[in-house]
Amino acid sequence: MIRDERLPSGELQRIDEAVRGNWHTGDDVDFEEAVAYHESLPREKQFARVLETADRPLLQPRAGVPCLDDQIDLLRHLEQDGLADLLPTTIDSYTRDNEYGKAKQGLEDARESGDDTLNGFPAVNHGVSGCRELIEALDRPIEVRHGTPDARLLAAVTFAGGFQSFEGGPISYNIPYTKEGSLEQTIKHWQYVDRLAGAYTERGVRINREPFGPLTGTLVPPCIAIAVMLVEGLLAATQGVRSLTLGYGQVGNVVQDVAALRALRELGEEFLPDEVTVTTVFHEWMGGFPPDEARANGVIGLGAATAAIARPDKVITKSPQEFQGVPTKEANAAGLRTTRQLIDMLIEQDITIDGIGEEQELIERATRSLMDAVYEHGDGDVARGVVRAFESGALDVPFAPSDSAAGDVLPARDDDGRVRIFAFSDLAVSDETKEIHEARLDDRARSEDRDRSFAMVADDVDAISDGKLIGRPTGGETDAD
Amino acid sequence: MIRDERLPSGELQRIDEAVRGNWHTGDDVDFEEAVAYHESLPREKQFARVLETADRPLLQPRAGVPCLDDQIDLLRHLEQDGLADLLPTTIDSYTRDNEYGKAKQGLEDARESGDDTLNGFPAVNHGVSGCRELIEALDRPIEVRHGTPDARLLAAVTFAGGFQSFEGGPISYNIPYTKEGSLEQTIKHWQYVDRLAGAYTERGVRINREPFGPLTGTLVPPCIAIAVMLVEGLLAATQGVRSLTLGYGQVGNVVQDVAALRALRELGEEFLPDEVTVTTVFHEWMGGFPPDEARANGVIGLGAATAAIARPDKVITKSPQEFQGVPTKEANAAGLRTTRQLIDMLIEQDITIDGIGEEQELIERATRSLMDAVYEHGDGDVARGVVRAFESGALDVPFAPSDSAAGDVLPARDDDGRVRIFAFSDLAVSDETKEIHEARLDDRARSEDRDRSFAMVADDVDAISDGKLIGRPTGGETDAD
Amino acid sequence: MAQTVILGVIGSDAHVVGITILEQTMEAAGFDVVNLGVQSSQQEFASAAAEHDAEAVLVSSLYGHAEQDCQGFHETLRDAGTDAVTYIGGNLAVGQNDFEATRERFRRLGFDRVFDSETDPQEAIAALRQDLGHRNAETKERVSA
Amino acid sequence: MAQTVILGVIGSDAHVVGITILEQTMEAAGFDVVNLGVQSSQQEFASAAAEHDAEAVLVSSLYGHAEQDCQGFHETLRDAGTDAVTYIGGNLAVGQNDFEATRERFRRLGFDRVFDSETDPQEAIAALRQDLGHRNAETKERVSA
Ligand code: B12
Ligand code: B12
Repeated sequence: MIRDERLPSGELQRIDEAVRGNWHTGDDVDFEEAVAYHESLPREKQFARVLETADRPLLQPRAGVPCLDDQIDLLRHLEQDGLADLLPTTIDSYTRDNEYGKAKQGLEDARESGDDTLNGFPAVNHGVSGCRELIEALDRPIEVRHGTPDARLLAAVTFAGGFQSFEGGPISYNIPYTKEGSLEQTIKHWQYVDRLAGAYTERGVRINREPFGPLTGTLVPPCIAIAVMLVEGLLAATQGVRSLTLGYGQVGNVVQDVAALRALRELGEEFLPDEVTVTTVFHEWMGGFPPDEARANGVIGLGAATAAIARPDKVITKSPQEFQGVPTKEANAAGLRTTRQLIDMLIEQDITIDGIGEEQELIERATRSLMDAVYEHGDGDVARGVVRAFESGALDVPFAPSDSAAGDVLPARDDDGRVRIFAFSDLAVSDETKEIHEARLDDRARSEDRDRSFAMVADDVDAISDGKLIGRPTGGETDAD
Repeated sequence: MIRDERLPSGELQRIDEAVRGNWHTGDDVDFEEAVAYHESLPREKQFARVLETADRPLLQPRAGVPCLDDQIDLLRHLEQDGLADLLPTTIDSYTRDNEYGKAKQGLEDARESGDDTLNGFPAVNHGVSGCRELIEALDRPIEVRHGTPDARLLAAVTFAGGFQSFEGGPISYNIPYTKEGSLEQTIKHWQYVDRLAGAYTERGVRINREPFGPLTGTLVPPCIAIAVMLVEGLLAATQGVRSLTLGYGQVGNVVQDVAALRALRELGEEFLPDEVTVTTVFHEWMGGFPPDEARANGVIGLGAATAAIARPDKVITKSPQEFQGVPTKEANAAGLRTTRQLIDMLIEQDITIDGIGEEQELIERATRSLMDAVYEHGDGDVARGVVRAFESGALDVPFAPSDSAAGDVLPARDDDGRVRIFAFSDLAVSDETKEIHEARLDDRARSEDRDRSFAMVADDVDAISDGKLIGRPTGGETDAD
Repeated sequence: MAQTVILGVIGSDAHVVGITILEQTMEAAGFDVVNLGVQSSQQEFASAAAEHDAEAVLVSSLYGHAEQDCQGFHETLRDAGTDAVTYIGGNLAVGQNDFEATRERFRRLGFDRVFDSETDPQEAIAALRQDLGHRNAETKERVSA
Repeated sequence: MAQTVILGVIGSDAHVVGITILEQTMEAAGFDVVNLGVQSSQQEFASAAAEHDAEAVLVSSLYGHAEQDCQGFHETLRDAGTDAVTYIGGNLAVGQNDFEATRERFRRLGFDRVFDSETDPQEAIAALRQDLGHRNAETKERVSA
């Protein structure tokens, strides 16, 4: 069974060759030549350096379109009109499924019709030289953002193509993103990705890796998100990754969000080896958005305000068109500027909110329980432990579409809007933690004069898109007919 | 000289007749008939009742166009698409100058050309029946918002026309709005307006009065704004006003804004007679806006977040087009919805920020000094006192265009972004207060490595429109050439 | 007897929250729901519909590739011998499209009804009641004829 | 000798912050500024320009009535016997207008330059330097001719 051990270099090479054979653009990957290419890049394009030396939260949007020229235009717009500090390249869904043939078809259709027939940039199809053209055309560092369970070829091509940051991880890009992929298998695949990043790192090219913190984006309790971040961070560190950005998706309660980001940073520092530089990224609300740009700006505003108080190293912004579909470049830049204005107006203010310490304490305690369970399930090995913990339900993610997770844990907001756990199922947290969560949810049930039930969960899922934080039953409407 | 005494009823009648003779629509004003008309209005249009019984901050935009039909369409849009709780009718500048002839011309031009040749609704020209048509066409209560130093005819016509709320006051609609009007004269004019409101109130028609808190909208130190609110509140109460909404314009520092709103409410309760119901209104940032709708949404977002924490009774919203000119109705509604989303997401959260008590204490102390000075200057009479305090500079407003104010006080932000007083001139605050302000500004000067100077003031005036709260010197740019 | 409805997310789309809510609401409304989950193929929809003799097939798609994923969908259903009513809903096109055009495209692909992502689950239930009631009535007519 | 500039807000407009900043910046740049303040009439501008033999008259308007307020402005100046360069700036139309059209309108009213509300005071100073330098040169030519 899988172990959290560094891939031996022979093994790396063997996989490397096999993977590169999956699509013809893999042939152009040459590690030595790629290291030299990275060395030729100017300092402003060194992702890890730019991020780790920043003295304020850097802003980064999401963005990807099929054709290279369009992607250059799009990113240039976000750089110039959005003043993005860091740029993204979001990969299309076919590439995420390793369906390079379908992606090729989509790309050809896009080139002919001018329509965006793919929901992202098929980097493998564009190959090493296409990626480099992109890197060279822009002034800021660019990250690969995707959702690919088996991202080996994507990593090989994009690292050789000059990208120095790569989102995802074996859990965070499996559990929320796919139904059938086995967790053990994805960990193996990501050991390769991380080892490859480690190999570059050893040659002085620090590839930044960013586990995807928001998971399903839908009311994920902070302890679960942070535990997954720690596990993925540990797995990556084992493979030689030295620049790690741990992520967290806004839940919308300011105290809980600030507490969670602090817990993430502190536990990250504590759990990860000293030689790893840990940074944090805060994602503006990742759940369902209101179907109205004005209201969406309110959601974005709350995210920005939270970021200004919590001061993560990086913020991933949303656009006011999030609800509708992939945003226009103007809307994407607008989301950046709204966020920028709010952060810049707030960041110099000393805002100390009560109760963050207690909430952080609560989050850390539950996270430690989950981490203990992972280690126990793996007899001290975090790779084996995480697979088994997901199998047993000791670790679980709400709304997980994956067969590898029980998906039995259900979250709901308490009376203050903090995300609590409504159904624990087999989640490995202490009875004390459970009692606290239950007590808070009981408070809410009382103040709404209804029982704790799935209706609360469903109401909370819709709440923000309906204009509120907490899904309270509304006087007039009823769900019954 | 002027005294803070209730106008005798004979005097009220005498002025009333004189005022109504100023423009022919005054002839249609009949107090008894008007009281009956107000009594016929449904409960949802009773402004004071709706505001005073609300259990959450009510939202109100600003809006006024010349023609009646257009004004109805505009307000209906703000009611339906903006979900405004309270509606406004903003009056044009000619009416504010009592130039009803010019307003008539503008209105005729507007009707012919379809262009908005006036910057607001000329309510006097529309007359009692025009106002009533407006009141009847909408579902929410509507307030007259203007900026008229001599608003006697406007009040007579609009009260008879069914409006139950009237913004402004003798100081707040003089000092920021006009150059030559004498303060004594405006107080006399507003004694009439307030007495008329009082006369309706005695007949069971509670007219809500709202002194204009933001004054010049530009870095007004809270103690000054609050002192003016208390003075205007006292003057109105003397004339029989029983529903008073005291205002305050956001300065952008969350702690200071929350502290100021609390100080406003508490001092309001303390200074005003028990029979007056005091409510508060928070104005989203009233100074220069960024020339970019996305950034403007950030400014609006910060205002909304502050409102959710401070919980005033009412919030006056801005639109993302504030910089450019009078907003389209869509942009106006968008500002409402962005604000609504943010407030509704935050309002149920328990957010207690450190240091609000101390800041409130500081504001209250300075406000009390100013009020003491007013009473002293008037030998116990607030009307006389305020005129003389402005004459001597004991009371002053920064950037006041009026000859009645010294306009020598200059504000600047401290290192945390709170508005402090940079030049006190003759402002009647204690040495202790001065030392605190100076010390805070010295901290900022030190951290910017420059002297306290007018450059700081100028930089702060532009800061928010340039994307920051504090006007720090920027490395690259210099003001010298 | 409760009416059986097949529900799933087509293609390689993994957005599961919408169908989770739909499943719960439809079950509460008395339907038998067979939830195929995310990333379901055309064949899986067709087999399930045939196997359960389903009266409706509800396809969800959020990620923007619905049109490609649904090419030939109704043939696949027909080949499996099912003539269930078909609905599709979610975020059906990449980008900021005009929904009416999108609706038209999916109608032409053979879907009986097309829903946008603002759809309340209750609307889908109301539509099902109408469409399935109608089919039952038709069946009865045919029987009595 | 420092060049004299008349500055003020026209009509019944009371927006004072812009001219306060303009005044300070122009004085720092070495101009003699006569600030008429807000709510200044055409006649006040004209008299001040004549009295101070001003080389430029800078009109500010924020509140949206500039066009009405400036009808006949240049005649009033001429009648007072001044041929100063005239600038106008601020928020020159009610509502969300296209600035190019607005600029054209005020050019036609006779203003030498028209500035929008995004104008940095330094731009106005640069323009003054150019225009007044030029006029001085012209004057010299006329004298030497
Ligand atoms: C949460 C979320 C995610 C989560 C999903 C977690 C999970 N496994 O479920 C994560 C972060 C993993 C994710 C990933 C991706 N996402 Co996503 N995601 C969202 C988001 C924010 C909310 C979706 C949601 O859960 N809504 C709440 C539920 C209750 O509503 P719903 O899904 O709309 O369903 C309701 C209705 O639509 C309707 N309905 C739905 N289906 C059907 C079917 C029928 C028959 C009927 C009658 C009704 C109906 O009823 C449902 C219940 O009320 C949306 C944007 C938004 N809407 O705000 C983007 C969005 C759907 N995602 C998008 C994209 C592109 C992706 C990615 C491809 C790439 C990316 N940007 O990361 C990947 C795809 C991965 C994959 N293989 O599928 C795009 C789709 C673009 C488009 N169509 O043009 C969106 C619109 C975001 C955007 N603006 O770019 N996403
Ligand atoms: C603060 C403010 C107020 C304060 C003014 C206090 C005072 N006495 O100064 C108060 C609250 C009292 C007020 C009142 C009104 N206001 Co006002 N106000 C503003 C606001 C928010 C900022 C203006 C400001 O001070 N900016 C900061 C300074 C530094 O910039 P500036 O004034 O633009 O000046 C710079 C440039 O424009 C340029 N410039 C200006 N003039 C000139 C001239 C020349 C020759 C040159 C070269 C350059 C130049 O250089 C300046 C320095 O950098 C603006 C909207 C905005 N811009 O964000 C609205 C705005 C100007 N106001 C507006 C209106 C309508 C009014 C009112 C009529 C009604 C109302 N809505 O309340 C009244 C008018 C009262 C009156 N009689 O004048 C509208 C004008 C609409 C239009 N033109 O289409 C605006 C645009 C708001 C809006 N979107 O509706 N206002």
